[in-house]
Amino acid sequence: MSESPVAVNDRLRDLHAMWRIRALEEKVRDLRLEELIVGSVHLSNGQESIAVAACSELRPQDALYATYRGHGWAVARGVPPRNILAELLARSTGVNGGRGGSAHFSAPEFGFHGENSIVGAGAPTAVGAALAARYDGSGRVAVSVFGDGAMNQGAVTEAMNFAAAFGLGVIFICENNRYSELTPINDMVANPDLSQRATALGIPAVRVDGNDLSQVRTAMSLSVASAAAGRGPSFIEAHTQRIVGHYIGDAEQYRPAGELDADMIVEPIARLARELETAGVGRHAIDRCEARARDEIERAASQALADPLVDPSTAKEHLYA
Amino acid sequence: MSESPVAVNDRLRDLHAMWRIRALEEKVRDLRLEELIVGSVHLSNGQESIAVAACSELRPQDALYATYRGHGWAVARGVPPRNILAELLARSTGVNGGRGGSAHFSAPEFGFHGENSIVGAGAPTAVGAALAARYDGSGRVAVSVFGDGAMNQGAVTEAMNFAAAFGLGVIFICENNRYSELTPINDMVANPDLSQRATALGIPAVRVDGNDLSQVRTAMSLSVASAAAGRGPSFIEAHTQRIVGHYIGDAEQYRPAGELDADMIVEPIARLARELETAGVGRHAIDRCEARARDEIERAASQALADPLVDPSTAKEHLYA
Amino acid sequence: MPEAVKLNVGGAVNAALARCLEEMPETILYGEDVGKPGGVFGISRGLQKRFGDRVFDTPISETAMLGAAVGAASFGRRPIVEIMWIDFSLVALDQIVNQAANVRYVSEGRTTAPLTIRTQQGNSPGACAQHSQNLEALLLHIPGIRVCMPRTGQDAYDLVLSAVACEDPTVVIENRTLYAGAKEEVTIGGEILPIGGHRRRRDGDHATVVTWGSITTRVLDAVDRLAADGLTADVLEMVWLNPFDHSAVLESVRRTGRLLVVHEAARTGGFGAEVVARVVESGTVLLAPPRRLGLNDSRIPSAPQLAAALIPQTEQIASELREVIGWTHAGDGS
Amino acid sequence: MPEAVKLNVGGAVNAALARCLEEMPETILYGEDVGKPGGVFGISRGLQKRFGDRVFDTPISETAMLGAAVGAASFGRRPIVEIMWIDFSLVALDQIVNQAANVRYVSEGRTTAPLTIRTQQGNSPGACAQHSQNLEALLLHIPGIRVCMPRTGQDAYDLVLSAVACEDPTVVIENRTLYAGAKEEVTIGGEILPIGGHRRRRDGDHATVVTWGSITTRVLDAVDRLAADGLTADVLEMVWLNPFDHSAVLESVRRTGRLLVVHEAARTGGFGAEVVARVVESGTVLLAPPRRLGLNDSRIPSAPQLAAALIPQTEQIASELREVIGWTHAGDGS
Ligand SMILES: Cc1ncc(C[n+]2csc(CCOP(=O)(O)OP(=O)(O)O)c2C)c(N)n1
Ligand SMILES: Cc1ncc(C[n+]2csc(CCOP(=O)(O)OP(=O)(O)O)c2C)c(N)n1
Ligand SMILES: [Mg+2]
Ligand SMILES: [Mg+2]
Repeated sequence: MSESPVAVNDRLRDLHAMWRIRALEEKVRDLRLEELIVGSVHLSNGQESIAVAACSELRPQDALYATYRGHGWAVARGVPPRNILAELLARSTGVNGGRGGSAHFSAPEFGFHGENSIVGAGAPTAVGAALAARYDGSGRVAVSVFGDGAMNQGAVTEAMNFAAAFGLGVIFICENNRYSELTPINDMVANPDLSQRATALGIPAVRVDGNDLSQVRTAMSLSVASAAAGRGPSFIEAHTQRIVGHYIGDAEQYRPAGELDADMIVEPIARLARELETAGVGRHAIDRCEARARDEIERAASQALADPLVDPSTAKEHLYA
Repeated sequence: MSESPVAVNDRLRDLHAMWRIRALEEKVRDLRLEELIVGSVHLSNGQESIAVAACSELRPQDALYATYRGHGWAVARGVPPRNILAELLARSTGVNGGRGGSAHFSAPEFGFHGENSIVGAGAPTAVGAALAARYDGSGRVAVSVFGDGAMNQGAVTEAMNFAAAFGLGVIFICENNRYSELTPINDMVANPDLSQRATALGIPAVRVDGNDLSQVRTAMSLSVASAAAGRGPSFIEAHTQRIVGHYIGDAEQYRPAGELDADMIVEPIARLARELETAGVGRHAIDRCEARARDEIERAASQALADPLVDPSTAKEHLYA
Repeated sequence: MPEAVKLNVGGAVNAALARCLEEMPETILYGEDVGKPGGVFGISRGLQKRFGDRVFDTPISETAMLGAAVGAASFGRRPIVEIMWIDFSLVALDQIVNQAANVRYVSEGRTTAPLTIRTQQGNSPGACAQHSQNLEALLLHIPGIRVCMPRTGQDAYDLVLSAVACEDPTVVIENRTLYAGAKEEVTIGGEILPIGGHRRRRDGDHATVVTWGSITTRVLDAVDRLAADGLTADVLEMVWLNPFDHSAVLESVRRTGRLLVVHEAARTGGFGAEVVARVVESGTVLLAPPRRLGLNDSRIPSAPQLAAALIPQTEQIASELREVIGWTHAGDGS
Repeated sequence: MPEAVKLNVGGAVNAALARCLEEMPETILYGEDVGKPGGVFGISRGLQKRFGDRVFDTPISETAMLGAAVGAASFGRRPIVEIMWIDFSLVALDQIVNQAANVRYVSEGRTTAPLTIRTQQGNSPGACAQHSQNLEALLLHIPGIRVCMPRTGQDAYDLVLSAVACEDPTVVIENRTLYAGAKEEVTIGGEILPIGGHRRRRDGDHATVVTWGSITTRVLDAVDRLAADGLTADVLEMVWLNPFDHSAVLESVRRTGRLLVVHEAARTGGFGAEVVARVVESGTVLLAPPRRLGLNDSRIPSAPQLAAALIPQTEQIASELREVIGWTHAGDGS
């Protein structure tokens, strides 16, 4: 066993953190198939490493903005699974009492400032969180997460330029999972290196293997330090893969033969488990990461399912101050 | 005299072409100050070389889309000054019978597909003209003209990417006159090289001295050839200066001391006149370019002023087919 | 030659699009996931295979998509653009309002924009606030844009064809909850109708109910419930919202003397207000105050039971209709 | 302590902004050309000098500007964003409707967006179609957004303050033709009023005229003309459009029995329809059918005489009012 016990423990912690997301997403899928959850849900299976690694570099005062594919980011930010599941299950214990739902919930008390179901629209909002930091002395860093496809939405360019022009502390994370819904990103751009768009705006940009936790961490830690020190925005293009459909029921006919099989080998949970095994970590310790995560999520789901449904008589509340 | 007579004649023709624009703009300013023209007008004084050089490379089937600062582009495209002035003067002989006005007129019969008063909004439309060419066998090249400030409007990035992804024959011309209204572009971007944004999208891009007709021509001729041959879009960032206010009445307090004086030396009409003189061309020939242009514009203005005002009873026409 | 086939609403739209592409060589069809995958709702399935590069996918760039439609339309194409959700049109409304709606008028008819935007709207259980709005009223306040809203398979087929054939920019607002419904008999291949008109879904004496969109189904259920009590109502489904058949509404209200307008869109500032205003402006004497039902002026929550508390349900429509019919102007001599 | 000063409307807005920046340290003010140049209409002149980097210029990126306001507002700032023309808001309406309007509701009150958008709208002679629209009705159909429309210097001052102090996202719609008008006495430094309410500009017996925005001036001229014939009308200027003081309208109409609504926005689908609908829904008995005047459902041409033929002018308002007053329900026994 070549690695130090500390390093191994850290990596087991990462594996567990990723499993918490995976277990939650699988539970969401089950609940959706049982129609206990209704409506569209977008799972992040296969992309967990980016959320886990990125959030491990964030401080409590930092503000993260995700997309509709945001369950994993919420978990990584520390939002309790019970309250996430309750939200999807329309329970009063949901993080937003059922108003947000799977695709548009938030939990600002955990630095999770919300999913967004308009592609690209969260980027300008994140810029605003960083703009506020210019005045409030919080040292807050804002993180805007979006997909490859969102790069083609004007809002994202506007947000990046706004942050660049004013040197605002925003980290733009592009989760490049190769697809925008059912369409390959490479068919929708002439230059597949999306990070160059940030560079052209004067934003330091890197491309990393999103399945490699340490690459994401390094990029994040530099970006957070830079933003917190007032040196402005950064851009991280993290290559990844979603190993489930865009939505539940997606027939995934757009995938070339063999792609998913290859993805299943490199996806971050399989990869880290394999790496740990190679490093001599016992199967039991590895499996326990999954088991603990599944247990926790099972309990969270039971609790959420036992929680009261939101009360329709409150439907008009919170529209105005 | 080192230049061939042919070359000299071509350059005198350019000078005359630029003077036609300048004379029109100055007439517009006079009519505006007399309140014969009402409302906001945006003049292109100092930027004439780009329109003249670019349009000299276009064919009749090509489609040009300008901004509110579009009088010069219309003239360069061959729209008769009388009908332009009549449009601004709300005459029935105006290119759009007074409906368009200074900031939003078009004359498609001359390949001038319109000004646009929403910053950046003409770029997607130009893309559509090129998209149509994919099916109609016209070989049409579309030209989208916009300012430096427009680069920060999401529509422009979306349009450029759309054209790049599909290899559409659009030439994006960014007239970088250093200001967006009253604000220096360099205060609003982190990277002043705007052309890099196009490069990042996979679009071949050049930066040229817009005051140099031959630089603009060369860039245009390559771009037109490339677009017409189905090799996709190009981007030309042409550096220029507006030697008048953004609008009439603009106090221009944003200009650093001495800037305008320096601009008056490099602006394309003064520059070309000086070059011709240096090349040994007589003052008379040079002056005649201006005189002929002013004569033509005076006549056009008299005609337009004598033309009937648009008839208010037609106000409801042309809303629907 | 017309032919009756069994289609659900999604299939009917697909058939209409296929016919447009077949018979109007100038049509092109595009949108996010519209080409190769055949659309997230499967509406354009098979069309790229059949019509090649006239059917294609686009980047997630609604502004570019719509602007390109304006430009292509002015050069003889007849673009049919899918905006996946009407909520997303708000990132690009400029291209609809300031560009498409303007070109014909501002150019004195020299440039035209015969384009069709197909989109869909409305709440479905669990949908989030950004995927639930009914925004037709925004477009109906914009001179220069035609708007229609099919609900049945037949209308879905007919209206898409009329919209595409129409020389004005036209927005067809569909509803995703209807696409995969039961197959009904749809006559395809018939004459392409001009735009405009309404559908009279019920004949009655005691009130006029004006409605549009998927909520019409609830309205019909509500009206049918009242029939048990001998109360009947005209139900006019306004499949075309611009042009709007105000005269059909007037003609009915003149007879029944009572009016209820039902839409899923927010009540305040909704197009129901226009319907009511036109009727009362006409001087038509009403036997009871007119009423409107719509979303109870709120954002739309994801939890289905919350959304259901805000959007008119069958029972609420029925009781509102009962009240309209039961009401008599106090102190009104007529 | 309140103080009376002489200001034109532009000056009044400037004074209000200065007071916001002075008294509410969490305010920030930005927009295109707003900082160093002091705004294209000079409204923010001197403020950057005085308040430093809390007042700044932005790129031409309305989506980024508005989104940044949503984000900054949720972190304790109180952004005041200038959108130069309301027409330009259409490139970024998503940020107003899908983002700003949603956050409080969707987050169950955990995230709020106390931001103010200052913009201006309307036609001015020679303005093009893309710089002339009156779009308040679009916002008034969106639950979650407050909207007001000042006309006088005093209201310009007061409403900006109320909007900025308000915890909801609020749009203040000004009118550029009013900024540089004559100076009037404006009381500054007084109490900041809560949002809502109307202004009764005339008292009369024969009709109620409801109006808002710069066209109110024409309405007042029209009403004053009729006074020569002994015809008088209540004129209610609805400076707040959301919340809208429907009860004030009702109270007046109950007394006068006649209603005319005048706005510069397009008639069809305009908010005038809502005003009319609310009145008739209330069961108030009218002596004549209500009427609405607005832009005659058109794009807006640049030629001033064409625009004038489409937008209500004083004479037209006067004659419409005469007709409302002169009309009696034929066959109506009351
Ligand atoms: C403005 C807008 N346009 C379209 C959509 C529909 N839509 C939802 S997700 C999606 C694909 C986004 O792809 P990407 O940015 O790569 O993110 P991913 O889903 O792969 O995480 C699209 C087109 C939307 N929600 N908003
Ligand atoms: C979407 C939009 N935002 C703002 C404006 C107001 N505006 C008109 S011109 C202009 C500056 C444009 O600068 P640039 O693109 O450099 O062009 P230039 O005027 O220098 O030719 C602005 C902000 C507008 N017309 N449209
Ligand atoms: Mg993706
Ligand atoms: Mg410029």
